[in-house]
Amino acid sequence: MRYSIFSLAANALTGHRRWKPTWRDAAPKAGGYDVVVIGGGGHGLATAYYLARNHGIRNVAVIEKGWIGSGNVGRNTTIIRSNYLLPGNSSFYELSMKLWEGLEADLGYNAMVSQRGVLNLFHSDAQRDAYVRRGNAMRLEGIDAELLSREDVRREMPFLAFDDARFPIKGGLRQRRGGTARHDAVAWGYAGAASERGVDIIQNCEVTGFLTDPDGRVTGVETTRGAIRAGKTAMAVAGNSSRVAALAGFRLPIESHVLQAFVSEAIKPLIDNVVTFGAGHFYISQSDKGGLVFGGDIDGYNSYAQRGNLPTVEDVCEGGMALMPAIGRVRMLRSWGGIMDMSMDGSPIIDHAPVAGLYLNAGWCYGGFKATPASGHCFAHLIATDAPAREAAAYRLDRFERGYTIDEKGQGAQANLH
Amino acid sequence: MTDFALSERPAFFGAVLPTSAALAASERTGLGIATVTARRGRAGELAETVRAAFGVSLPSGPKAVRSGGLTFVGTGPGTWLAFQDGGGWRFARDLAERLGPLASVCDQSSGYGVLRVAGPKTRATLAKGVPVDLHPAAFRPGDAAVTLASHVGIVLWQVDEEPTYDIAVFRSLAGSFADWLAASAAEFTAVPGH
Amino acid sequence: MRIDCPFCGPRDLREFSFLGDAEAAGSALADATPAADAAAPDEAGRVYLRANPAGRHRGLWYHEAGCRSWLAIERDTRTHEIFSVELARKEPA
Amino acid sequence: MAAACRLPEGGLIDRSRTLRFAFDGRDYAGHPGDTLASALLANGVGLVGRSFKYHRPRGVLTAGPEEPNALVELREGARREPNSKATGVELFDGLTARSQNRWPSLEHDVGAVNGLLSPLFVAGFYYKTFKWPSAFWEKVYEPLIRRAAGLGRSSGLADPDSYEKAFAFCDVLVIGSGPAGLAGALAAGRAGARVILCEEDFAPGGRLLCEEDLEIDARPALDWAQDALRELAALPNVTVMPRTAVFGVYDGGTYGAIEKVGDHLPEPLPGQPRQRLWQIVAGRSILAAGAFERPLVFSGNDRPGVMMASAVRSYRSRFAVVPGRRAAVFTNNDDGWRTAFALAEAGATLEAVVDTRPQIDAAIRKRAGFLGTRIVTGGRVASTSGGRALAEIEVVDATGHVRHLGCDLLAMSGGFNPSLGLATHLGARPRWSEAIAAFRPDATPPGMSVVGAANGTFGTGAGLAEGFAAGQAAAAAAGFEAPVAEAPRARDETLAVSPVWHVAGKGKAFVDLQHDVTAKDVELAHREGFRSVELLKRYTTLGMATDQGKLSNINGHARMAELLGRPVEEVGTTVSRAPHVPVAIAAFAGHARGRHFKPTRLTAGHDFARRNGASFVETGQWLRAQWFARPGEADWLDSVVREVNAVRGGVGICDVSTLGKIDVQGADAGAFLNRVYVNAFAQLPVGRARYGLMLREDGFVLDDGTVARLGPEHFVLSTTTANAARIMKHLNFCAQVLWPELDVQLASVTEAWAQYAVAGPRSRQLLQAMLGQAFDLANERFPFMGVAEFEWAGVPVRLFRISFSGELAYEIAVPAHFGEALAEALMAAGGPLGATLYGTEALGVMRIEKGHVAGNELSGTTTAADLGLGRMMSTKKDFVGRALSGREGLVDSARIRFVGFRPVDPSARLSGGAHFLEVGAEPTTANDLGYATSVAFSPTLGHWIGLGLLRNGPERIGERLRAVDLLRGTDVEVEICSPVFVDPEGVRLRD
Ligand SMILES: Cc1cc2nc3c(=O)[nH]c(=O)nc-3n(C[C@H](O)[C@H](O)[C@H](O)COP(=O)(O)OP(=O)(O)OC[C@H]3O[C@@H](n4cnc5c(N)ncnc54)[C@H](O)[C@@H]3O)c2cc1C
Ligand SMILES: NC(=O)c1ccc[n+]([C@@H]2O[C@H](COP(=O)([O-])OP(=O)(O)OC[C@H]3O[C@@H](n4cnc5c(N)ncnc54)[C@H](O)[C@@H]3O)[C@@H](O)[C@H]2O)c1
Ligand SMILES: Cc1cc2nc3c(=O)[nH]c(=O)nc-3n(C[C@H](O)[C@H](O)[C@H](O)COP(=O)(O)O)c2cc1C
Ligand SMILES: [Zn+2]
Repeated sequence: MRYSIFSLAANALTGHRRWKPTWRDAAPKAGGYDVVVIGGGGHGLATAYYLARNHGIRNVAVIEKGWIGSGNVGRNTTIIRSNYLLPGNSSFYELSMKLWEGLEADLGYNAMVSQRGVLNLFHSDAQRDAYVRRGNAMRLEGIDAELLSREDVRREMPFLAFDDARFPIKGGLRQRRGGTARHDAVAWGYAGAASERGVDIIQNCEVTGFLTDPDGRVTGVETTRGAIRAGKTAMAVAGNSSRVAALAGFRLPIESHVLQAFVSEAIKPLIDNVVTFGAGHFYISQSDKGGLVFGGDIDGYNSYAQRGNLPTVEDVCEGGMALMPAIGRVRMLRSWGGIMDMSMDGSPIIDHAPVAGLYLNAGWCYGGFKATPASGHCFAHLIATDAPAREAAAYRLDRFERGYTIDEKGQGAQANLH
Repeated sequence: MTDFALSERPAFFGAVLPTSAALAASERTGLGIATVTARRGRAGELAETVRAAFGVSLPSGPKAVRSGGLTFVGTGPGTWLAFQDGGGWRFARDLAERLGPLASVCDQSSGYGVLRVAGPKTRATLAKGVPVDLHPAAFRPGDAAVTLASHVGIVLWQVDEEPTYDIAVFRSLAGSFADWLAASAAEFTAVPGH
Repeated sequence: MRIDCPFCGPRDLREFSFLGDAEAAGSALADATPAADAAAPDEAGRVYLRANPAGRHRGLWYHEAGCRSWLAIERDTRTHEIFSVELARKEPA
Repeated sequence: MAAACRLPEGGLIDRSRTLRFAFDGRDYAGHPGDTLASALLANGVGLVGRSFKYHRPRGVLTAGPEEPNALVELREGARREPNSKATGVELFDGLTARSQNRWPSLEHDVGAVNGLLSPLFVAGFYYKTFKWPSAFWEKVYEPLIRRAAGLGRSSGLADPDSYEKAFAFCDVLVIGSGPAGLAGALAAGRAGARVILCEEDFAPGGRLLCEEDLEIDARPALDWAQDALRELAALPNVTVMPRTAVFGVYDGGTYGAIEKVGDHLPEPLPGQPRQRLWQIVAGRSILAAGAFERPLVFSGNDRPGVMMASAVRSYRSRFAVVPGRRAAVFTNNDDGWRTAFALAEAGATLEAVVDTRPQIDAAIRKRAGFLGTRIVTGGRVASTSGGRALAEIEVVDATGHVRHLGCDLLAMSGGFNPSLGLATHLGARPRWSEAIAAFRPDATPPGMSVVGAANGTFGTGAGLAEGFAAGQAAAAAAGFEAPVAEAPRARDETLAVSPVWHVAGKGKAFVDLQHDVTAKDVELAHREGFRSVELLKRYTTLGMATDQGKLSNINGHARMAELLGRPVEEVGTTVSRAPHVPVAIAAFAGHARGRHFKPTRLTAGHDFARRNGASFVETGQWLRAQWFARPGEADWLDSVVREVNAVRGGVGICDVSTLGKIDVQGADAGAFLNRVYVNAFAQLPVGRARYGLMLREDGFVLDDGTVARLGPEHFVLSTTTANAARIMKHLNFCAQVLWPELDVQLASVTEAWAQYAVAGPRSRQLLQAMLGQAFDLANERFPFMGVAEFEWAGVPVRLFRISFSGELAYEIAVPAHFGEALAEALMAAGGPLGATLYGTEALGVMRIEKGHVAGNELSGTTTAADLGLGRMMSTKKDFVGRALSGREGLVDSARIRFVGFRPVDPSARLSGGAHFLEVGAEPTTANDLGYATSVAFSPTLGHWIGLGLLRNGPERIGERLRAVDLLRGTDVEVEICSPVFVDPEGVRLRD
């Protein structure tokens, strides 16, 4: 594509005056679109991209109420992995992993996909059994997984708390192909590649209602920048799913919850993988800039404010200090929150909405960043063909009513426990 | 019948408790402790009976009321923890008999360890984990709270102005509570001059 | 966040846990013998489709590290402002 | 070069004492009252760090927490703190610091080559390149980028200091102790309100410590401040907390603050924490946090020797340091002139005052006339030169005439940004003010008022008045009537700022100094479509450095507004977030780390178990005895095998106190239990127990346990150890919310009782010997599932005839204070019978042998039918979870269901978490038939056995499958069998 070391060098010589916008900032077209995608997050942008790329549907608009990437794609802890347990999930997340692996070449944009490995630690025999079960499920799906002993973990991360720990580390399950990606760049890369294929990216445009025909079929959206007609309308609004669904007159098996995340001041490389603590709510990696990026549990009450409260901050840092006392004197630089679409079984929904003409992509909880490529891929498939993609076939909306929930954690119908 | 009696080991047995002028803690052993919960629709009669039998009015909020060696602490709507000096496990049994069908009573004589904490640095020490305002303007003798100390659940009530507090901690957590208390008091007990 | 528990008074968020929407949390247990096969048709809706508005919301909370009362709290989910806190227990007349 | 820049007198330092410190291995001296920055400057050290990207040489820019340049690694060994702001480090004797982000040395940094490559390294360059070959990103480019970035080094060692948390409550929280904050605290404190005044600095007073030309109430301002502090100290209702920065505003009037208790000492004193994290609950708050001076964006504005003008005054007045001999001032407002006058008074040579404004106030001009310096109005500093220290500036006057002036200090002032971050933590957005060319707070968090410079009120007099009024109002809101009094008086300084967002010139003009974001980067972001200030930030990293854009943001955002041709007001500014000042991660953890991460729950028999050689295992927060090793046993398996054999062949004793125990009383207790369990309890006879199963509302299994009826209206039920709190909560929910009409009272009695299992063919003998005549254990008197309460040995006893092991067994409970004595009595009575202590491991083996489900099977995704317990579900009553348990997906015949399995080759070992495949089937998800939930070596059978969940499990009994563990590389042929391996008829437990 247009970005390369050569274009960079050539531009350097001309003072970088010739760069064009990464994506076109479009205004709504009067004639409407074949497909309107609500939500300029990772999923919405990827959906538009794959509609154009895989299905040749280019008369597409992505409508974003703020600036693209202002939602969760711009505020997550960047972990990508496909270490899922249940069949409905593992095939989907592995598709995503494969798409990540080819993403830069595909988009012509360096989203800094870094397969530095994801290590889940366990602290009891029962937890080891559960991770072995998971690792085997992954291997059956053709996904890489390794079991690490306590000594293996100690060799690789000697600065973890091996002595005087409340919950001693007994080993870990590692997926080497897991890692991180530069979150914002994922949105920008998809936006650029979609825009290049003709997709209109419309920022500062909030959907406030739906246009319907007399049969109640959705025919477009009402927005802060006027009505926009659409052959098909798709929603990928993550934390705002329930609000947008309410505009269309239905409820979702989703509750919105705030998840906080944290970044430390930049330090020289200390942690070269992604680690999760199995006996507390804490996970961490280090950004290329040097900040320790970490998080833990959700605050636990439903919320649309992108911020949380102190008890959770303390809980996360307690987990951090229990696992990694070497980060004690590193300072937290910034904290923030994102609103997550916590589904009632912890797994997503990619399906027709209960309203005709409307397509639904929601319920990503705190795990939808890694899903971005597959979500866009499968959602585009559903929108284009009206049939579910094979890898996302389990993500039906009626699974709750019918009892086919996909509950990785076994917590049941309580959103904040997933 | 066996002719021996089992020996008792209180909750804080072996725990290292601060005993400085700044703050001293000691365990109140031998207490009879019981949860008392009013039966449905019998709260009024219960209050009457308690008043008649023990000369105290059951508090309807988070308060500790005392009569002689007996203290009732309000721990929830219609629920109290009762403490009887020297009452041991028999206290709950006797109380259940006295209250009959008006309340459900459970023996908790072994369920808690109760510390008496006093000294000029008591408030400053408790502030390091108790998220309740214990300032004399906000919390007075007779006030009680079911709350936390760091991560340990406690029932706390103020005994006098000194201030002296009684703190009931679930038995299994006594050691962790004592660790926290000692660490929190260390600043006042370890630094010379304090 | 501070929650003014009707029994305990104002307390810190860390003492509480949240369950979910207050209206949805009920139980449609049949008083009489249920027909063994008849799942109440709206039971799945009640359990899974929770009200999740941006704005005023009545939710159920538990004063877990306090008086162990279940509370119904009306709160703005955008600002976290709390309008009312009451015991969820409704004494039947 | 001792004290090269220190004035002979003045300043708020204690010259009677000398503090030694080292920077980059060289020794220096300073005084109490110094910061590391002031002491370095006093010693003539100008070069202190390197920037993030281009590794440009940098010096001290500011005198406060907004410092972007002078970052050092403080202390050594495990106490090393990277990125410490020299301007915020209080000097102590023996301090060591090191410059960072440079190699091999600060003077000669190889990384500076990045500066030469800077035409390539523009904002976002990495997104455009490094894509090929793809493996190179992780292997080559990314490690290079990571190493070049990152600033200081963490020690990599566990932090040796301790930390604390504390809670505080007040009517009025005052944040900042400058004139506005002091006035607020005085007004509220005099009225009698409970006041907490937090001051980030070690010395309270704010700007009053730094300005010599101010008077308050007709006295030198510093004297006034000292009196005010004395008065506050004397008020019992006021607490002044120096070294305490408020870092966050949270819901409900909750504030986070960090107190540096021991950071000014070489090490914290014994018993003292290094830092303390405060959660302050305040009825009202007064934000009086002052303002940050803004740099001017011109070429070479980052060179060591270029400093903020007000910081130059701070060094001069507070620290008696003039960090240059030949100075110049570059300003766009009146305040810069105060620095010019201060420099002249301090004896520095003033080469020029360059003011971008064509016109300046007559009074200033008049006073400036006496300075005898060059005054350039309508001019600019176009660039600087001098390598690692400022040597010369290029001044362009209003006519375009260029002059080069030699100087070693350039004081710049671009105006002031109110420090209003805390006012926006709850989501309020600030509002642009043309008058001060800066954002001011608009809406604020509930209960907060903003005063003084933080409110954009830069005059001292007006700030005092605002603070005083806010203090009175806050006290009144808390019910304290303030005595009628006048606010302290002072004159108001003028500002008359005329904003300049970018000064034309060649070369790099830095907007964000730490992150090396230049004016050109902002232009590039604009060109490439990253036009929202939030996108600008993410694309260029503007404002993302350790100073969080306190100096840079407005310059960058206003420049973007210029490029867009829109007012700054519309373009807005980025969101500011907690923590307002960076806070050590350990402080948020406090006591809860290491062994204290979570409380530890110990059973009454813990010490007894320890004395008997137990190893312990974490079960939730409990520690449980896992096995009891004896001399000569090679490993844990030896011990466990012995323990199992002892139970099956004789009698064993196991502490089961950790199981949850809930007391249920009331007229409707039976009806209540009928509704929460799938099976019926209302008709359970008194003196009997029954196994029970609970479902969640969604129809999946929640928990299991036994329910014992102690009286007509009295039950006690048990829960699994891990679920005890969850079940108590669930039952309280049922009682309080779902069925308040039932007369039922619940109490957790887990802690009240110590309970021991006594299991094995000789258990009756043991107990009978111990209990003597207190209770008759004969089978017909006390059958399987019997329950009894009686008194023995001076204590009440609860006796249950229940069995997890499948043997004849009992559980005996006494009040927990007597638990240890009970264990001893059991062992004493059991001695002649060979009684053996056993732990959770043997318990687990025996429950697997018996096919009892436990945590691994109660995984939250199994139904009663999956576990072979479907018949327990009553059809005669309704219960929680019944309705949804009938859903299609929960009764689907394809579900995996509970079975046992054993290796076909009896010497083969089984593996927990292995999956089942048909013999000969490819290992794929499609062929996956289920998995092993629990495995154990069965001493009773002499080979490994397992429990699992298998598709069509019960129908496959007798079939041969494979249990495949791809992680461990094992593939074992197994035979599917009943999950009950031992005594399937249950004869033993009924004997
Ligand atoms: C703190 C945090 C950490 C996380 N960590 C990880 C992680 O490590 N790994 C991982 O895989 N996942 C993680 N996640 C989850 C992940 O970020 C999300 O699941 C995922 O980004 C959601 O998809 P999205 O990118 O499309 O959402 P978003 O980026 O939120 O996109 C939705 C967009 O819709 C827009 N929108 C909403 N309503 C309207 C409307 N009415 N009109 C127009 N536009 C509208 C929003 O403004 C938003 O931009 C994390 C989430 C958070 C908050
Ligand atoms: N002439 C001008 O244009 C101009 C501009 C700016 C300031 N000033 C002068 O500065 C003074 C302003 O007075 P003021 O009282 O508003 O501010 P101040 O700067 O005097 O005091 C603010 C104090 O708040 C502290 N602080 C800041 N953030 C904090 C936090 N989060 N937690 C704890 N403490 C914190 C600072 O350390 C400082 O001591 C006046 O004297 C004014 O004249 C003048
Ligand atoms: C992976 C990741 C790394 C981040 N690193 C930094 C950082 O180094 N400095 C910084 O100021 N913010 C950093 N942030 C946080 C952002 O500044 C911002 O807080 C976050 O994207 C949420 O947006 P908001 O705070 O504007 O709501 C990072 C965010 C993420 C997701
Ligand atoms: Zn309460």
